[in-house]
Amino acid sequence: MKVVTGVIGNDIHVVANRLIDLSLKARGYEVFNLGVNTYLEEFFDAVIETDADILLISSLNGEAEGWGREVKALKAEYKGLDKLIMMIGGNLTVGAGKAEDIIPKYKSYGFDLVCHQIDLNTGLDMLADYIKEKSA
Amino acid sequence: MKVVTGVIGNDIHVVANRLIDLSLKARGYEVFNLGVNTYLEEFFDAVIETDADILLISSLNGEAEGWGREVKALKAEYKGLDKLIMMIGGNLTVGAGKAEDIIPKYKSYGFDLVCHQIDLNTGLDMLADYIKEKSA
Amino acid sequence: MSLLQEEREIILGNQYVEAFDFAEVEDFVKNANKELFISHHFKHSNKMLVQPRGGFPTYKKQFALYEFFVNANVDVLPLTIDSNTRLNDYKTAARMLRLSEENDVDMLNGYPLVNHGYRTTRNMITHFNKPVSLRHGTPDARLLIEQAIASGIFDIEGGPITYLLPYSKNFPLDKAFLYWKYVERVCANYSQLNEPINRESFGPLTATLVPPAITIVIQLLEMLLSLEEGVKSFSVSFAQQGSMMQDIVTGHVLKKLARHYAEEIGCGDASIHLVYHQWMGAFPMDPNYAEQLISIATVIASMVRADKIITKTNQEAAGIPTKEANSETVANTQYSLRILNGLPDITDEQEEEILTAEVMAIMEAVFNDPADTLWRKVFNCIKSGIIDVPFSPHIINHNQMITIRDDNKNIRIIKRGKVPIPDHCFDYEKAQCDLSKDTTSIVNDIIHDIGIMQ
Amino acid sequence: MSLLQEEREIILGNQYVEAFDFAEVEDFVKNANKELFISHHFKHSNKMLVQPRGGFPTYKKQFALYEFFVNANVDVLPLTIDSNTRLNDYKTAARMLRLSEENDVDMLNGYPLVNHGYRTTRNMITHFNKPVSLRHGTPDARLLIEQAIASGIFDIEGGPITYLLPYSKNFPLDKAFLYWKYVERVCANYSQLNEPINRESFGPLTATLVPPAITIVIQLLEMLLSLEEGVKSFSVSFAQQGSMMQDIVTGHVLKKLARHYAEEIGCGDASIHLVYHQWMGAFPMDPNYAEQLISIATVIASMVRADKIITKTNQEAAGIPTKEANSETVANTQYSLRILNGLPDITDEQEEEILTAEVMAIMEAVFNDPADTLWRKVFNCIKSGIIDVPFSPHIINHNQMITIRDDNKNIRIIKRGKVPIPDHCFDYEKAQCDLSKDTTSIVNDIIHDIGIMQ
Ligand code: B12
Ligand code: B12
Repeated sequence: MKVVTGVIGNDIHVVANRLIDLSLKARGYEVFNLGVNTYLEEFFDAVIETDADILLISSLNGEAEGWGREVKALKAEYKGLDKLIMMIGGNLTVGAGKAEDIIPKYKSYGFDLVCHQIDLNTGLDMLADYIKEKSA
Repeated sequence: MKVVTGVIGNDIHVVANRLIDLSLKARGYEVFNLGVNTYLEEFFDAVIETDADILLISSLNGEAEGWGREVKALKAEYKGLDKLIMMIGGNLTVGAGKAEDIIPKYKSYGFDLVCHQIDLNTGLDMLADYIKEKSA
Repeated sequence: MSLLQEEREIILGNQYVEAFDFAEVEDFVKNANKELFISHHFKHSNKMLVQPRGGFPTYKKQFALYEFFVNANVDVLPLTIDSNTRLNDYKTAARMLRLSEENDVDMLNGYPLVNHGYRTTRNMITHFNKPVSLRHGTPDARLLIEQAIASGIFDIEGGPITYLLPYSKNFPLDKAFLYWKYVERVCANYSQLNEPINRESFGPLTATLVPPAITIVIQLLEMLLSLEEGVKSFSVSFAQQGSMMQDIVTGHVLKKLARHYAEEIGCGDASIHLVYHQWMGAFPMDPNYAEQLISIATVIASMVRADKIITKTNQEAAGIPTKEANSETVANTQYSLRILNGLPDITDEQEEEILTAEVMAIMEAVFNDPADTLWRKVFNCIKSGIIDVPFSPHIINHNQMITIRDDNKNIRIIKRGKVPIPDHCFDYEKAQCDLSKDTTSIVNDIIHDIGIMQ
Repeated sequence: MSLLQEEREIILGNQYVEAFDFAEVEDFVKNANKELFISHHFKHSNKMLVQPRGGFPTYKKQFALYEFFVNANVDVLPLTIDSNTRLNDYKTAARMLRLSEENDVDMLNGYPLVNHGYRTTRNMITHFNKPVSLRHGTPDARLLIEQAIASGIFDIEGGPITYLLPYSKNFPLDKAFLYWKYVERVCANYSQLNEPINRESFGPLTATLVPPAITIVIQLLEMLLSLEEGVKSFSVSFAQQGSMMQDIVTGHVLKKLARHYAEEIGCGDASIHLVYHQWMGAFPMDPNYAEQLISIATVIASMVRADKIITKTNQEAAGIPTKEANSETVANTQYSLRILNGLPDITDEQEEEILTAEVMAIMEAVFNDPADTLWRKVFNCIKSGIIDVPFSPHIINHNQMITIRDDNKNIRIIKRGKVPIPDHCFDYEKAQCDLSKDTTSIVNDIIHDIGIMQ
């Protein structure tokens, strides 16, 4: 399956991004990594261009919330993204925050899988389960 | 002036006692040091025997309170102790405690100077001031 | 009028800057209290200087932060600049500063020095009369540095490489070199008036599996670029790497080669200092553990004989630390330094030899680049991958070098990419690691190694 | 029946003791799970074992403490005994235990093992299935040790010197030697049934300016007194002294000479371990500082290559620590040990030579005492001041040796009293210090040196 990934906004924390790239490849995905400092349009453009099945966004510096609000509106402008699996993970709030508050919020933005401060491998296992479930 | 000193009760913390011995001597006192593990009677006996002006008691392990209550009664059994300056210092309670609670309590036991967790030199300065005041 | 002076007048003519009185500033620097100069403290103090991190938008909050730090017995105060100022967006900074002042909420993640202006800022700095270190991350710091020095800030962190490769995806590297050349010159000129202005390089880079050879090369190059413009006091730096012995060896080689190359270019009269950063990589979430990590970093800094230590807090993994947490770290670090006694003076000869050979080989490759000036040589070498910083997000960086940790947690190079690591060194590095594993295991090792302090 | 067995039956016939089933206990030890033996862990674990301190009166509270410790990933559990039991006053202990159980207040400062009895205590110990270390301070520990081993406690701290000179004013020293001889024999006998019972000496002594030579001599002598009775696993120990280098040197010399003297008396088959105590002297009041101190102690323990570390808490200066504070320290120490990587293996040859010569000279003086048995020789030497422990409150101790700290905070002997420190060593020790000062300044230095970690 094809995955577009990257780090959203003015965030230059690249370490998790590199690990995600490696781990996705190790799990057999075809990966299009846009790297750090990537804006929402760039993500959707890449999904269209590559015909990706999954969009996996990282945010480490807590700024994702500001971008999250715009996801639905922007996605609606593109066509054929109905079956796109949308996933986000990393540090999804500034300062400390609770997963039970954060997850519903991001789900309402249109994300299928929300991984606040969840370890990468756990997150990718969740993704695999989700794909299996959906195709079953 | 003559000082009787020592550590009260089953307390074997000797370090402060050694320092008190040295410091009193350095300040010109004649010192009778009974050491650690000394009971109340032994203190008063020594004061009588040596005709001491000052009784300086240490307690480090917090047990002094139990002994303190008996001071007045016991002192009354001896004669000629009216002019004795009574001082106590160290760690005057088990666990944490506030000086504002501890000082009045020990004063009511009959101590003239009460030094809870007060540094030795400060305490001995207080003693010198007290002596000066009294003789003025 | 010199070209530099012409450029300065243009830069300082910026609409967001209060009128800049060159003569008054010169006069101020000339007569400034020696206490404000970290170079003066380096000369006369025989203890490691302790410097925290921290910056707030409003004057009031920054002042309060400094009061906390002074109570905690700080040696060097930090002034961390907000990210709008770092991107030269003084307009946004002005707006956010106003909002912060009016609503008592922090709308900026640092102190917008240009908007506050040097007259105001100088009041605060001379009030505390402690050396202040400017921490930013600005590729074009020309205006910022002018204001900083005019304010009494005589310790300037950064450099064209260390403030770019870890912090930026696509700011043009060649421009960064030119903008920093201006900074060096301004610092050099002011250095003639009183004690020298100190420049400091940012050794931690990405704080993630950067091998010491790369760290040292970049430290040396930024130092040379600075000294050749006339700077007389320079701090090279690096961050805790995860192995005490590797830190000690790194410290030795860095000091030794800094001296060596400074003399090589005829700048042996400059004084060179060593700065150590408490762990800069991924922190444990548990604040108790973070506390141990910081405390151990202080022990290692002492073993390394650093001249200054830059602290972290036990809140690092959670978010931006409070002033309380920040000043607690200062007091704790000072206490630790007081009780660290009888530290042995040691090294590992073989490790020193290997590391020295690696650094000198890369330096030689840089010097052999055909370009006419040092900054162009360095530019070319970064572009061609002769200098390659693991986990740099910058598009110009090659990202071909791969490092992992050996059994003693030393960072080892297992793929050198285009970096001219000599064969015998490369063989030594690889021999320390178990490379018989499959790729997946090695990737898992790398992930593990990034998180070793967690 | 052997004389020892006769004595055992008398001791165990004590009215406060539940009926002691010798055969059952032997059987229990023979079949006990190897996990309960610290000697087994020393053999098979390649990490430093972490052991906290702690004891509560009731079974329930002790159980809860152990649960906390196990959650914090403890390696060795402590069982600290109350002071009535230490003075063989089982009657008072029984009364206080009843009061503690009825009113949910702690009326004892430790666990009254004899009153609880071995059947009850064994339930707890086998439940957790971790090695337990018995910590007391009892001159006559015969009954206590029988109960401890019957409970599954196979690590026994103490000794006739180390549990007497720091803890007592006038308990007769000769009796202590005889009582401990009994303990050694019982331990030796049980050691033949399964893994060996481990004995541990209490190296910290008064924790106040004790010079390493005195600490080491006493460690060696208690070890020899134990090995000569047939004990096969012994831990020598010492506490953080205030100078990293002095600790490292002390560790080296202690290990080296322990091996040497064990072989000398034909007990080279015994296994000998090194235990390091986090700072045991006067603590800083500030819990943050205490935290740094403890954390630095862990670094030093690692440099010393200790086999076990015994922890303190950041509440030490304030009072008896809570179970929360105690288990936090365990977790923190385990974390620190995990992140301490690439530690150099070092020593200071000259210091090692001097210290070795001092220890061997004192040991020689002990062996040259005309008495017929080792314990009598040791007794005579303490009495005559050949062994002299600074700040011991015991009347038999000479208190003529005076020590201060040099510039690197090493403890140095400036008055040797009757201790046969060789002249060249004594000259060396004095040469490290500034002795030109007047008495008052030296006294002030001593006061300062006692409080150096504050
Ligand atoms: C290393 C680091 C840096 C390096 C970055 C180098 C680089 N280019 O990557 C340097 C020193 C340059 C840096 C700079 C800055 N940093 Co920084 N940095 C860190 C630090 C210490 C570690 C980050 C890291 O690499 N972790 C290791 C990786 C592997 O872990 P991770 O990123 O958390 O990712 C894991 C999970 O989140 C997960 N994950 C991530 N994405 C996804 C996605 C999915 C779908 C899933 C399932 C999982 C997942 O997988 C990873 C592995 O488990 C953190 C603090 C910390 N965590 O200890 C601060 C931190 C992230 N930085 C911070 C800040 C503020 C900055 C600066 C703005 C500050 C400054 N004053 O310099 C700058 C500029 C940053 C910018 N413009 O974005 C803050 C963010 C504050 C917040 N969120 O509230 C932190 C938390 C530090 C702090 N306490 O202030 N930083
Ligand atoms: C060293 C030490 C020991 C050594 C003592 C060696 C010896 N024989 O002296 C050893 C290891 C043997 C030991 C044993 C014990 N100890 Co102890 N020990 C300490 C420790 C770490 C330092 C004490 C010390 O020497 N300080 C240095 C001297 C110079 O300072 P100082 O004693 O506080 O005295 C200063 C002032 O108080 C003042 N001062 C003292 N007297 C006076 C009098 C006057 C008039 C004035 C003005 C001033 C003054 O002057 C001094 C200089 O400024 C303290 C904790 C701490 N403070 O860090 C625990 C501590 C005192 N010990 C404690 C305990 C419980 C014990 C034991 C019962 C526990 C055990 N499990 O082993 C045993 C037995 C003690 C007994 N029977 O009394 C507790 C007391 C609890 C309480 N008060 O609530 C403490 C606080 C530790 C703790 N947190 O549990 N201990």
